[in-house]
Amino acid sequence: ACGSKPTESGSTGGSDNKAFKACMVSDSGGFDDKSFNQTSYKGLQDAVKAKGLTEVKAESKSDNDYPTNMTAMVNAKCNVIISVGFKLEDATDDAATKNPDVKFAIVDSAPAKPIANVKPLGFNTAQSSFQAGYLAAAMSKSGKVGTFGGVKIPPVTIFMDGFAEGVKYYNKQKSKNVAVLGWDDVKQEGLFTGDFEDKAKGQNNAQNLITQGADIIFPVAGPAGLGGLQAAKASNGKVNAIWVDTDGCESAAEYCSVLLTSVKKGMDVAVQDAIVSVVDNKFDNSQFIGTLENGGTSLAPFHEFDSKIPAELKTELEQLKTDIVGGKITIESKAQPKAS
Amino acid sequence: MSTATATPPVAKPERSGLPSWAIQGLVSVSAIVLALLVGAILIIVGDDEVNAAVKYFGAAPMDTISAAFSAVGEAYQALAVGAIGGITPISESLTQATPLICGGLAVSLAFRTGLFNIGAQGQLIMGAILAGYVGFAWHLPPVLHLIVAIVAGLIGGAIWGGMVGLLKARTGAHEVIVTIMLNYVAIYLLQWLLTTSTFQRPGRADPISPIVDANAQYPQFGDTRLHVGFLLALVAAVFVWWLLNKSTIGFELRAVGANADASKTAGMSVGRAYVVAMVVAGALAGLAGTQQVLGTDLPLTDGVAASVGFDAITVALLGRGTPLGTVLAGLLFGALNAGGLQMQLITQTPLTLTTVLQATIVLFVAAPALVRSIFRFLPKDRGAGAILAKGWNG
Amino acid sequence: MHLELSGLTKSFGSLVANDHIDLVIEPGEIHCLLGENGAGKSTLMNMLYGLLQPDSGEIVIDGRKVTITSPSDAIKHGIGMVHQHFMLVPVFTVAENIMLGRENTHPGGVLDRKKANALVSELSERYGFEVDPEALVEDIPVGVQQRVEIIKALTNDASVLILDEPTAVLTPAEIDELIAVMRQLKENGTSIVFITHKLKEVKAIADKITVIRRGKVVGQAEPSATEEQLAELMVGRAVDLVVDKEPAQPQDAVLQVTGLTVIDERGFTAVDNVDLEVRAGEILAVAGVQGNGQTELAEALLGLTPIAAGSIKLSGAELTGKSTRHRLDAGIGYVPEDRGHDGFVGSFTVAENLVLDLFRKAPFGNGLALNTDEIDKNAHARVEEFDIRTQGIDLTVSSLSGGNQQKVVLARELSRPLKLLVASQPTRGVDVGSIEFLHGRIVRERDQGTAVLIVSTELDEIAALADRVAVMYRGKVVGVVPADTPRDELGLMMAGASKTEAHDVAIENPTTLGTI
Amino acid sequence: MSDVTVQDTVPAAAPAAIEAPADRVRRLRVGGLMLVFALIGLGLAIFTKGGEATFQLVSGDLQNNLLGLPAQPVALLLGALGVLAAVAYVLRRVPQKYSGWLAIVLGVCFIGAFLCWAAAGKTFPLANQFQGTLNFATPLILGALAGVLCERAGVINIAIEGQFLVGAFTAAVVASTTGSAVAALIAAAVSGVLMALLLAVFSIKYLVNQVVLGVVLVVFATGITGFLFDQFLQEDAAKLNTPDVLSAVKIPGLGDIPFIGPILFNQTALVYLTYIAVAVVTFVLFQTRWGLRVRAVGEHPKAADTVGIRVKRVRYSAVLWAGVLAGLGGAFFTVGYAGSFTKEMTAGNGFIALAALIMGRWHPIGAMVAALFFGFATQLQSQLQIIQTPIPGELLLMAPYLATIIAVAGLVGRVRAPKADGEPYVTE
Ligand SMILES: Nc1ncnc2c1ncn2[C@@H]1O[C@H](COP(=O)(O)OP(=O)(O)OP(=O)(O)O)[C@@H](O)[C@H]1O
Ligand SMILES: Nc1ncnc2c1ncn2[C@@H]1O[C@H](COP(=O)(O)OP(=O)(O)OP(=O)(O)O)[C@@H](O)[C@H]1O
Ligand SMILES: [Mg+2]
Ligand SMILES: [Mg+2]
Repeated sequence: ACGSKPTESGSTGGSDNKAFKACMVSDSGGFDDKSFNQTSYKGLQDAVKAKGLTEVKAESKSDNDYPTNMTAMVNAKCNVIISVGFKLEDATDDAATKNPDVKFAIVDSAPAKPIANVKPLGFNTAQSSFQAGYLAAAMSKSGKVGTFGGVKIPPVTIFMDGFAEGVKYYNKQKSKNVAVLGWDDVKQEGLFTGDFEDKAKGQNNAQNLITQGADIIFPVAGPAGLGGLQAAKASNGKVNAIWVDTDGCESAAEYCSVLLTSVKKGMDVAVQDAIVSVVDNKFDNSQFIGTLENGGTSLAPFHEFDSKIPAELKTELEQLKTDIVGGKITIESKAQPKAS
Repeated sequence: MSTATATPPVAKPERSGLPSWAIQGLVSVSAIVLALLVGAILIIVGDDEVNAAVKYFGAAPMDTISAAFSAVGEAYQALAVGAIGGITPISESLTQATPLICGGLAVSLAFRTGLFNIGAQGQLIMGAILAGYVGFAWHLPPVLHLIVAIVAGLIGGAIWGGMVGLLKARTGAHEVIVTIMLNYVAIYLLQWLLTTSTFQRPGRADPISPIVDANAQYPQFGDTRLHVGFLLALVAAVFVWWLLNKSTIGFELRAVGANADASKTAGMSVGRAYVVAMVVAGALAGLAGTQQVLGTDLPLTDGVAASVGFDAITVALLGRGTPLGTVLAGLLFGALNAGGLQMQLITQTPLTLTTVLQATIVLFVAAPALVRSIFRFLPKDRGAGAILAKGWNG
Repeated sequence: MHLELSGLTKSFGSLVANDHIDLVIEPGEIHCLLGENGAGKSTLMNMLYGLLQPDSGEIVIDGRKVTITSPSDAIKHGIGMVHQHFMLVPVFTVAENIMLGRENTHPGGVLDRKKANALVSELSERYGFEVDPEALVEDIPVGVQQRVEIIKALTNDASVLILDEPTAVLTPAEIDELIAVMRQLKENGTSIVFITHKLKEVKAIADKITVIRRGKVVGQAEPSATEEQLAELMVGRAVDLVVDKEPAQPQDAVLQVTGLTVIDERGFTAVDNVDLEVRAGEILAVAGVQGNGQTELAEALLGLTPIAAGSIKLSGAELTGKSTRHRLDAGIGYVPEDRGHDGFVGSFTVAENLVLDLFRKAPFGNGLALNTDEIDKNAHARVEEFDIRTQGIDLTVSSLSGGNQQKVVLARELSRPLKLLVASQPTRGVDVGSIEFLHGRIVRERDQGTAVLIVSTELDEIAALADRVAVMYRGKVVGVVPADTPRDELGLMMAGASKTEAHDVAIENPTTLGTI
Repeated sequence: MSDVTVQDTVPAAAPAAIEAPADRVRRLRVGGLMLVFALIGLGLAIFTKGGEATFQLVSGDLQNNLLGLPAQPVALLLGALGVLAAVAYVLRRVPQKYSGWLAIVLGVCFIGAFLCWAAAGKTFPLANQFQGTLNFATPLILGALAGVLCERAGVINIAIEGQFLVGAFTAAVVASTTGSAVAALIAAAVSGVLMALLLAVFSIKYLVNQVVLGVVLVVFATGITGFLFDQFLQEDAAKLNTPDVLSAVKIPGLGDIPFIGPILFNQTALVYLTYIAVAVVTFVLFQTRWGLRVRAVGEHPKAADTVGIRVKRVRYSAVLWAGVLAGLGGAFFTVGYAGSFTKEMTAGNGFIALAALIMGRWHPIGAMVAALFFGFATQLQSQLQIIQTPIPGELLLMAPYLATIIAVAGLVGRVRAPKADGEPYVTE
């Protein structure tokens, strides 16, 4: 089983900017969290490929590591540093203030006061979750849909809020009475696993929602949420699910058959754009908020459900998008990123 | 009837050679070498270039071998540089070691009293909660603020640890169960607090607290991240040494740890010893919590404890339950953590490798007989061996 | 079976516990091993049984050299052993303990409990032992546990049976039974190695006596030798077997116990409405078969076991509800029955153990810090005074021999001013030389005006020390009698007979040891 | 010898009429706790809303198999019964032998009253409550049984979490590559045994402190599965990490028993294995030669040695068999239930299993009950989060852990490990 030695081949694709270092620091979830670290990292990789850059990444094991990793990145002469998650806010602001020449971007957070070389990347996923809620309500046969979260924090509850509001909107439009189990957006109370790791617990939570009648599950719990997809898969077609952050048919392909769609949080695109803007000398520190309008958040394709979703519903979803973008529909969720 | 003269017991000549501490040192170094070898295998297995070269191993075997060597060499060089290659790396190592030392002392002290403190994690979290709260919510003059915040942290940890001791003393509830459960309770409590406006940063809905006041932060050395908390950790180690070996309370704790029945017969209160030990252990873990929140993290988040409370168990055991050993083990782990970050940065070696390295080191250090059977030149040490070798029954 | 040990040597660290020991056991003989505590008797036997490996020397059975590396080898060679420390699993039943290692099973390894029970019943019948096969070992008195040990050894049909101090916990009547069993075995050709510190027993049963001192065989003796001669050979100097003791001069009552009742963990009444009084300057001995409430009585006096009813007064002050520490501070000295368990901390040094209940107060501590210099000074003084054989005060107590461990405990308790000394089995397992010394110290304590309460199952000890004897049976004091009551009479009272009943029966049925 | 001397041993004395002080303390402590719970139950009953509390008796369609109860009257009845039980316990109104039942009666009444309160005007899926309990408990039971086997033989096993992780990982990879569930389960068992071998060799041969060892093996397992996941599974998930999950098999007959049938007997092979494991471990441990020897080396290894038992060999065999169970327990997390492997997916369940084994007093049945208790509490909090009660969600998340502490401190009390647990056996 010994082949011959491959010959050196030149780098492929894109222009060559090897000297340009694009860097990223994860939060303590790590780059394999099937969630925002992973998606953001994909953005870094995309940018590196597109522009022929050099990639440097540092995973953080604990909150303790953020300043260290940020400093290491600065020392590594990074041209742009992306930090992922609100927990890196302080370390990012600090490093940015000390190194005005380096450009920074931070995912899911924003400095209290704008800093010239820090670009905040926010995502109003409530908007696409709203669509997802509407879709779920329309597709539910039992009249009940369910959601659960990992830990009750805004990056999680924003999805649940949008979802619940979408269902309510559907009820109002269609005079239906589809119920949301697992999240009360008014009381801000609902179902959580308590962590992002315990997949079996996520699955049990989903199963409990299913027992209560839910036939569409919307898990917002990272790897633990995969348990929700497993529960749907185990129902043999009775229950379907909607994934979050990424297109589940790509990131968790084994569950594609039960996924109506996914609520995409376009961190990859936003990160890539932020990096490219630095490469192209077009960086600015204005806050980016991913919306339906700019494609920073969206519903993923329906994949296997494409044929099962009525054309009429698809049109309604498009209309929803137009209405949200146009301001005809306002979303209440307090977890939405505020423009700074 | 015959008689014979009584002879005193014959003393066998002592095995000549190195003193016990030198032998232990040698064994520990050998153990680290072995662990690095294991790590090297993992690095090779996981290295892309090596894997690419293996595919044509028959055609150019040297490629595989040189790729393997360079992969391992680069990784370990990065590890060493990140751990001890200059002032900044050393300060980083010491910073990482700081909470590990205090957490390790918390575990050691309980061990010596016959208690398995698996709850340093929860105690640390409670310490961090109180210290953090005092740090960002109160506004006191310099020095005083720091002291008050530290004391709050000590109290937080002491309460959480003391509860374990009290339950054990009053009801006999097994500390292993109670500490495991209290760890969960502490983290959920912290998660919940961070959703309340009292703890959240104004204007933010994220579960992150304001940064603690500058007055309440541990002063740093120069522009490194190393802070005064490290000195406190050393002071704590000296204190624990004094407490265990030179104080009447420590005498009682050790006695209860070694033989609870005899201690009771000698008039000591087993229950009180458990409570005292767990209060002090909790306070030590709480001190680690203050070091996290007032020294390195500054805002309080749900990740404040990281895995320090669990690593502390390994540190304590590697240090054989003695304060000096715990300090040394804490420094080693701190260096590995700091070096590990550097290693992933430069050679993209996953942090999980550091975890494997740490586990393997402890495994080998804890089994001197195994190390000796591999490195046959190592002399035997009579004193070494089953320290802390005790069961659940204390 | 002809057994020959030659040149057996075993060291622990720098201590040579057995130094070129030669020993020959002829078939069908009862061979007694005598020696001080720590002389190396158990070590020798443990090598023979495969529990310890000799450093050098050999074991020859019927002319063939054998190596015994584990007890299963020993069992294969027909060697059985009753160990000095019980080798019983406390949470197992008697039958389970007896079948362990040679289980009868149904197919599939399922235990045949019926067979095991039958075997136990059969053996207990054959040797006249009474044991319930279904009883948990931890629930039965030590005397019965000892029988279980003996039955265990007998089931193997051993041709050499080693008995390492089996009589330490037996009553005179039980010892009689054991002696009968030994004779029966001997007649069937079994050789027996018998270790004991009780010279009366040696004289009653031995065919041959070998004496070991400090790891070496120092001589042989004939059973006809006097106790004094045996003692001298063992210890290497003349031993006074009778304690010199002036008649007691009792003064005011120091300890007053009224209506004391203790319920044990299993809900049984261990001490049943007991009244006792001990005066300053007298020794009251509590006699009784182990397990009749003496342990609980002593523990109740020290506050180690809560009491259900009654009152305990020390010099008129009520102790009920007070902590153990308070009682120790009030002037009670305590030597617990099970020293390894309650008497010392094995992993602590000799010096530390000598201040185990004194370390808080001056000169050893100032409430906060320990004064290690004083602790060491104290240790040197006590080691000297009590002739504690140790290689240093920094050695752990667990490395001392049993007798020396006992001396550590007594040295500690006698090293402070006492009002009342409570000593349980103060010389259990201790050699005659040490007994002489320890008894002398206890009497001296009495003469200084301390009230002394001795709990002992040893009639010799009671005879040597007591000014008055209280006999306990099933938690009750069945009578308080003068010290010169004949031992057979005491033995009967220990079995529950009243004073008068015992007197009559004892005259008709003398026991072997009672008449020596 | 005369008839007087024959009876020179002490027959067990009669049980005392007076209560032992220790018993009294315990009675007051447990009784006090029971009273508190009884009063809480009664209080909840008083505040129960009118209307019906509906309980669903068979999982499936929420419209069917419903049992509607008038919430407040039933709650009041149960609450009152609970108070009665607690009072009877405190006042010693039933013989000591049966007093344990009072605690059980109270427990059932309390939970009943609580559920009436929580479910008033809503539907509580009762069958699903037990179904979920079993789901949560299955790996815990297997892990705790593994612990029982090890610790009965005198080897402390803190490494259950690590064995779980490795078992879960291996099962996922093997199931994905071979497509065979049987192969996956066998592989999980084998990987559990390999972890157990590390535990055995280092503790029995190299005399490493067993608590250290357990903790280290957990770290090791976390590191190695994490590393392999990072390096391989992550990159080739489709091939290496898409295991099929075992499907439920209904046992004919048993599966048709009303209520419990579908819960207990329509399960995956792994769950049936768990039932079998509980029975087998209990039987083997207490009725066979091997079990007797295992317990002997865990209680008093020297005694076992003196009757010719090879202590170390017995310990090795117990620890390795335990590895089989722990590995299977790990398999539950992937092929047994949740499918693909994710990093650290066992999320501390191994430590809960450890707690269950201690809480169950090192007895297979006790460990199972403790695991079920924990599973019940976890499932209950999840269901309550869904049906929405006035109890804050954060408190519910803590509830299973708090409940365990209360149970351990209040009811279980002091437990006694096998005497030689954790002590290496050394001969000279
Ligand atoms: N011999 C022992 N071995 C292990 N643990 C013990 C031992 N003795 C006591 N304990 C533990 O210590 C606890 C308290 O023991 P202690 O006897 O001091 O209780 P107490 O007298 O009620 O307490 P206090 O003296 O503080 O009032 C017991 O519940 C038990 O868990
Ligand atoms: N395992 C051991 N490690 C170290 N020293 C030991 C060990 N076993 C015995 N010794 C020492 O060896 C010597 C002989 O002990 P051994 O138990 O054989 O005495 P013995 O004659 O049986 O005494 P006793 O009459 O008190 O039972 C003692 O000094 C004892 O302290
Ligand atoms: Mg007490
Ligand atoms: Mg002996």
